[in-house]
Amino acid sequence: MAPRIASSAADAVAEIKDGSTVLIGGFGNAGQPMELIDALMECGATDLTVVNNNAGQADAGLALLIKERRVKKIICSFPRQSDSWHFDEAYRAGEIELELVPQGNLAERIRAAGAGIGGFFTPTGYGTLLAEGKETRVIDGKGYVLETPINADFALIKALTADTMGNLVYRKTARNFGPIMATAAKQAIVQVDEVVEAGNLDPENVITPGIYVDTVVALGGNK
Amino acid sequence: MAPRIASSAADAVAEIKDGSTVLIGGFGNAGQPMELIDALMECGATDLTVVNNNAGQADAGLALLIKERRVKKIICSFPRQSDSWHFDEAYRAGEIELELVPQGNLAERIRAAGAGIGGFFTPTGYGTLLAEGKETRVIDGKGYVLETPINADFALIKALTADTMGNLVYRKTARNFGPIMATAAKQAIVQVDEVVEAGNLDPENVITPGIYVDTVVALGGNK
Amino acid sequence: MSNYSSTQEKLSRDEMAQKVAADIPSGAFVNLGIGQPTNVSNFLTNEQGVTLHTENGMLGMGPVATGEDIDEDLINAGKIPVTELPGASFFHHADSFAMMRGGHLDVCVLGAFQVSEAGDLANWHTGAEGAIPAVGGAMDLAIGAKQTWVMMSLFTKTGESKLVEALSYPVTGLGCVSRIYTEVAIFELRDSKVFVRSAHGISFEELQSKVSVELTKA
Amino acid sequence: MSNYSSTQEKLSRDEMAQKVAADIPSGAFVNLGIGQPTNVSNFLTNEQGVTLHTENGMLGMGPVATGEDIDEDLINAGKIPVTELPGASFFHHADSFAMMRGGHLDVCVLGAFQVSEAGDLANWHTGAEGAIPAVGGAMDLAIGAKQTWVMMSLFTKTGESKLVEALSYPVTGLGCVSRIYTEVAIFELRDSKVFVRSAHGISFEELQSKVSVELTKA
Repeated sequence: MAPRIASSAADAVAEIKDGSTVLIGGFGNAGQPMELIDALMECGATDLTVVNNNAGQADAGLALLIKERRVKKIICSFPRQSDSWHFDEAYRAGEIELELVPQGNLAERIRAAGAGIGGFFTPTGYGTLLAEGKETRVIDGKGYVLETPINADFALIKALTADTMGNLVYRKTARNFGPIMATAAKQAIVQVDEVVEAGNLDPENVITPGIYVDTVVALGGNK
Repeated sequence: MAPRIASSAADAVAEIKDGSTVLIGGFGNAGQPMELIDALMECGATDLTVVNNNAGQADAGLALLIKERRVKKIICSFPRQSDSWHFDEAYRAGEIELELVPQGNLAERIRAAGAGIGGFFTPTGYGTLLAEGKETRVIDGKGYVLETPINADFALIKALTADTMGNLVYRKTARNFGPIMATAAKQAIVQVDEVVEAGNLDPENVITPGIYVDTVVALGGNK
Repeated sequence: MSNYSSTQEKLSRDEMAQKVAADIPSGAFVNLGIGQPTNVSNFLTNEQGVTLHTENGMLGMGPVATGEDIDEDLINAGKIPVTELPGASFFHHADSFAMMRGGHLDVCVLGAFQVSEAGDLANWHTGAEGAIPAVGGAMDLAIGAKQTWVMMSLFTKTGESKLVEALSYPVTGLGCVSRIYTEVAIFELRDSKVFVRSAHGISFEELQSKVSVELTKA
Repeated sequence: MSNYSSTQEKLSRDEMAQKVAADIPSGAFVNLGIGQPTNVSNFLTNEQGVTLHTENGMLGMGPVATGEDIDEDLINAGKIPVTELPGASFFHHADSFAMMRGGHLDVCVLGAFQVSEAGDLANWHTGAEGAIPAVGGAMDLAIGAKQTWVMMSLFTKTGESKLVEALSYPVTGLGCVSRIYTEVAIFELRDSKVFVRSAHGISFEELQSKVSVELTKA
């Protein structure tokens, strides 16, 4: 199905309900779908499980969702930062659950969900605190941990350009988690600078095929 | 390391020794590295384990390697075709070992090798002859088979263009197994139409980053 | 209220393909297997806006290529030269089968040797002595799509039903088939029952007499 | 024949980075961790032809961006704006960590809290009461590259050696470190031994007296 072209960020996230699991793209500010996160803040959905590399920074975006206690659980690799004060406070108060995952396992678990893989043995984390309680196995003399897919209800991601079929291209290191998150969510909601007609993206250079994209909103951009 | 630019297909495959495991790209004729396969034929290496989607067709390429009994084992998804007579004969004579793998599991096992994954649970093949003797597991009510990575000594692949850093772009459905095979082999040997200076491929559109490419040979082309 | 219908004549191959095509939801992402299912593409309308996937790494596959459009780098799973439509995309084999296995395709249409009443599919291997097995993408396709539909003749050359209580041929995938299009009837498999949606050139009673599984009018 | 050498003065941070840079094989693909290891890039020469990887999806990373070159979509793992060099490529996170985990990087340089004589690395978590843990790509980097090198000061502020018999901090990766660059010595871990390649501002004997693991002159 060609994606729905939403009229605004608010319109794009309107279906996100309480209790949803939401993948949020971005690494630092690059690829962070700021307008979609703000719209998620506005729409009022709560009791969310959020998957992101970090746990919010300063007084914006994901950090505000956490400040307002809308996130019951976060799955991420790097929550603690110099400006992660809202997460730090919620965590210390026992008001947010943290599942800490090594970054590569996080990425591979998201990919596994999109690729229909039931679980995989990864060497990352073997012998560490983050493998505690997980199944492990030694294969050809090397230790591995069994990791499971991270499926989600929604993905909020940022790309550079979409065509009307939902095909996406990204920009530089803003690509990061976008392509795999689009595959792992029941509904992928994408903010882009611009939507172009199908046929205007070179099929060789499409990074996310439109099959993964459900909703697109064009927000302009200064690039 | 920037890849070695070989002077000929023969030069490109010169290091392939008896007993090697060789991944060979292509699906039908698209993406088949015909000149590299012919050079492998010429170089005399024998006792090979070959991984390809098929098991050779007609009287060319991989079929000739099989005809000459240079392939002791083939790992593939679709050996039997109307023109796979050399494979058929070798197989019926018990002179080639066949490991039959569903195509998607074949692709995922090659990817796993390149990605350092020790094994993965796939739903494909569950409850079938091709899962016999393999570990299975029911996860959330769905059956899965544990599949293992296919590591290789060499990959022979065909791309459209390489730059001097070994970055590759492909052409249409000739891409197929190339990108994953490049990641899974100790040495990836690539035939391309043309080698261009680094900087002439758009970093957004590189499909195989040069880190995976060891040897490149430019053979011209008519595209 | 019954949805069951019948016609006097058996369906031709084209009529079967037409029925399948008409049932594909608009906007769907679809994989058509090699052989008879490929014919379905001839009956898809532009208005349906269906996007075709081919396992060898493409979405947005167009019709078979002819004349100057033939390009050996642009083929379908049957290795036939095809064309690309606006909005197409190319990807590698692991990504292509991830798309399949991950449940992103809406419908996959396949041929079959046998289908069981539980929706088990056999279409890759006769199991015959001396036969060389080949599986290709059959097992991935069978279990990957949201819906797997089968097109087949209902009876073997010796008159045995291919819709069976339990497979006698080797399994391709378990419990994956939800619809079967045949020349004499269209079946829907759901709620552990086999519904007959329509019969063609055969009465429901005669159909039931020739098929060992219990049938229910849809 | 001994390769052991020594100098009168401790190494400065820049000298440590210089030593690491000089040891990186020409043409290598390298990931430099956040903090001190990042400094190594300042001492790599063009002739070395080293390609830098950043975990957030890029090969061919250039120097830190300044002025008009700053682009918020082009950052390194430390979220600092960087530049791209000719021959760069971008890829998504799963591909980036597959590159790491699959053993394709030649060298990874990391900071550390502790390294054990077996090459076990601790660098992600102090384990202190109330500390909020964060791991990022540390565990992937530690075990992914063909060689993992550590840069650290050899002693804590209270004078304890960070090169230890067994880690007291939580593990990042087991048996992964092969070299340690410190201000007073460079260590090589191989054949179940800890070799001292060079000592700086300290005698071998004094070094041994301050480090509980058994040292061998290289």
